[in-house]
Amino acid sequence: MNKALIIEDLPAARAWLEAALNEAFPGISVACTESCSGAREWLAQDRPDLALVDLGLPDGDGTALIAAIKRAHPDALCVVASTFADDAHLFPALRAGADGYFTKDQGQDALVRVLREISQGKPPLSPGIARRL
Amino acid sequence: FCQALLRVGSLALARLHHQQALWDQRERIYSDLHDDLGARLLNQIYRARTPADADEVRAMLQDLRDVVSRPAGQPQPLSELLAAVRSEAAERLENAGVELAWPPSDAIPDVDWNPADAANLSRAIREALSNGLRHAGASRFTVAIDAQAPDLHVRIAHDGDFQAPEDWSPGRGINGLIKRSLVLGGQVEWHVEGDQLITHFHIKLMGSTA
Amino acid sequence: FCQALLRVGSLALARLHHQQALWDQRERIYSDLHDDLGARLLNQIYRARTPADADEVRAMLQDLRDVVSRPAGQPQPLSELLAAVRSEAAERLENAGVELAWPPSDAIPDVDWNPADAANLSRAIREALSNGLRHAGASRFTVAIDAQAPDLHVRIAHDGDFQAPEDWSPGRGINGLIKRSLVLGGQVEWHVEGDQLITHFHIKLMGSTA
Ligand SMILES: Nc1ncnc2c1ncn2[C@@H]1O[C@H](COP(=O)(O)OP(=O)(O)OP(=O)(O)O)[C@@H](O)[C@H]1O
Ligand SMILES: Nc1ncnc2c1ncn2[C@@H]1O[C@H](COP(=O)(O)OP(=O)(O)OP(=O)(O)O)[C@@H](O)[C@H]1O
Ligand SMILES: [K+]
Ligand SMILES: [Mg+2]
Ligand SMILES: [Mg+2]
Ligand SMILES: [Mg+2]
Repeated sequence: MNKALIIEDLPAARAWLEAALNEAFPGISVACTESCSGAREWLAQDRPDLALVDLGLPDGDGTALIAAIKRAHPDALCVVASTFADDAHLFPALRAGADGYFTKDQGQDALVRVLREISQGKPPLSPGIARRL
Repeated sequence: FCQALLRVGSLALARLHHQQALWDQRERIYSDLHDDLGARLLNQIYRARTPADADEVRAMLQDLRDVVSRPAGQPQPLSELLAAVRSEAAERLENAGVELAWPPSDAIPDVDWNPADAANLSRAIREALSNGLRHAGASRFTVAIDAQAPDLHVRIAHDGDFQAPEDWSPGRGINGLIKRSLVLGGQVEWHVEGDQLITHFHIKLMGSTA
Repeated sequence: FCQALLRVGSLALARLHHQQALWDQRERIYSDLHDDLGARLLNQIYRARTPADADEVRAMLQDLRDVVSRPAGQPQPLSELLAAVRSEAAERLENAGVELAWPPSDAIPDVDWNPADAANLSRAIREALSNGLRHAGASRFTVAIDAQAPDLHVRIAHDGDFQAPEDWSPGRGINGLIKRSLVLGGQVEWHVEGDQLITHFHIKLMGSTA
């Protein structure tokens, strides 16, 4: 896990995700963007090993980005970080090709664990979500 | 006669369209509220000074999620509802650094709960956990479910520092638990067993429809 | 033919009733949410450590009230909407120990705003006040309304410590203000005048329908 892209418009959530990434993968390089258009620009230049995608972005729905990321970089891991985890949010994201889904209200430790499990090949899902699948 | 029918039919259709437009509008306002309130609550979680403070806000976010996730009035099997309650509890307590034991229960009978009942039960259990965390500083919870028609028992035990239930002054939380239990066809009761505080819901297995 | 009509008419009626029932259920859950989440938010207000923290939670509570209590789909005269926004602002700022000047404006033209627009405007002004309180530590706000068809200007000025707007990093709040202003047919813009920060909404007097 060398390079991660965070796509998230809420600054506090961005900081929280970035801190967890740094703790889970010391030395990882993290890029941040707060919109779909920003993400598209970045993805045109570079490829992430891991993308953390918020669904509610100011210029659109992150679900559409997931498909775009998976198309351009099929082996990049694409994981949703969302506020809500109801079926209406979860299933479209998984259908679009998301490799995982977790909610953003977890403690730092819980998130670090979820992120570490990604690199061990475990599907990155909050427990409540894993149960429903 | 045909004329009259035609009038009735097209009136009904017009009203349907009108209602639909109003609902769509309301739907948009609601979804905007969710996103916005959701983001604000997240901010508060990140800013919280203690795990208990963070948990309090997390419980609020769960209340909000409840509404988002059961929008269309779909009934839900009780077993599924209890599994959801369990995983929510597991996640919350893990985040607060508190242990949870939830021994497997005998098979849950195959009954469906309507969304209002489901929300009542989830929120009652959510509040019981909040109280144990916040007021007793519990380090461990045990939840036992006993589902045998026509009754459903949910027993939540926790350790920590607490006064005898007779000495509490009930607030919104306790009053809400009493009200919700009543709506679910039963009652809630608190007592002490050894060093444990027990919150015991004794309600109808069928929810309010029984 | 009559048979067919009868079928269409009664189908439309049945669908209407079905929708109505789903919607009623949803509204019940919302009003419950309002009571429950509302009470939790109130508790947070009492427990807040600073007036700015308390105000932050008060703003969430208002968002919730706004949505749940605004009658479904009723348009509202703009003058009434602005009066409600004003008294909410007066109450919040008084609670935070901050002054508010809101000079009377020329007569507000008699136009109706739909609930979605009304929610957008109230919430935009609410957020502008939150930002001034939280980020600048403002001690005084002045709100000036100028309503002359086809435009509505809302200018919110406050003092305090702030950086130049070019140097802000926009978050949920600023992005929301931009989005809401766009929906209301206009834009929002920030600038400094002397020691005051001005948030200037320039939108359509008619709301989004203009
Ligand atoms: N599980 C518990 N352990 C210890 N004390 C409790 C417990 N549950 C309730 N109490 C006591 O009862 C009081 C009332 O509880 P209640 O839930 O009604 O209000 P609250 O938790 O103080 O506020 P809120 O309205 O946010 O729930 C608490 O303040 C506390 O003193
Ligand atoms: N009225 C203001 N006075 C001073 N600084 C402001 C003002 N409005 C915005 N800012 C600056 O712009 C930043 C972004 O504001 P924004 O409302 O988008 O996010 P926030 O208030 O930090 O968080 P939230 O998402 O809860 O609103 C603020 O953190 C602050 O630095
Ligand atoms: K989201
Ligand atoms: Mg977002
Ligand atoms: Mg309580
Ligand atoms: Mg703000």
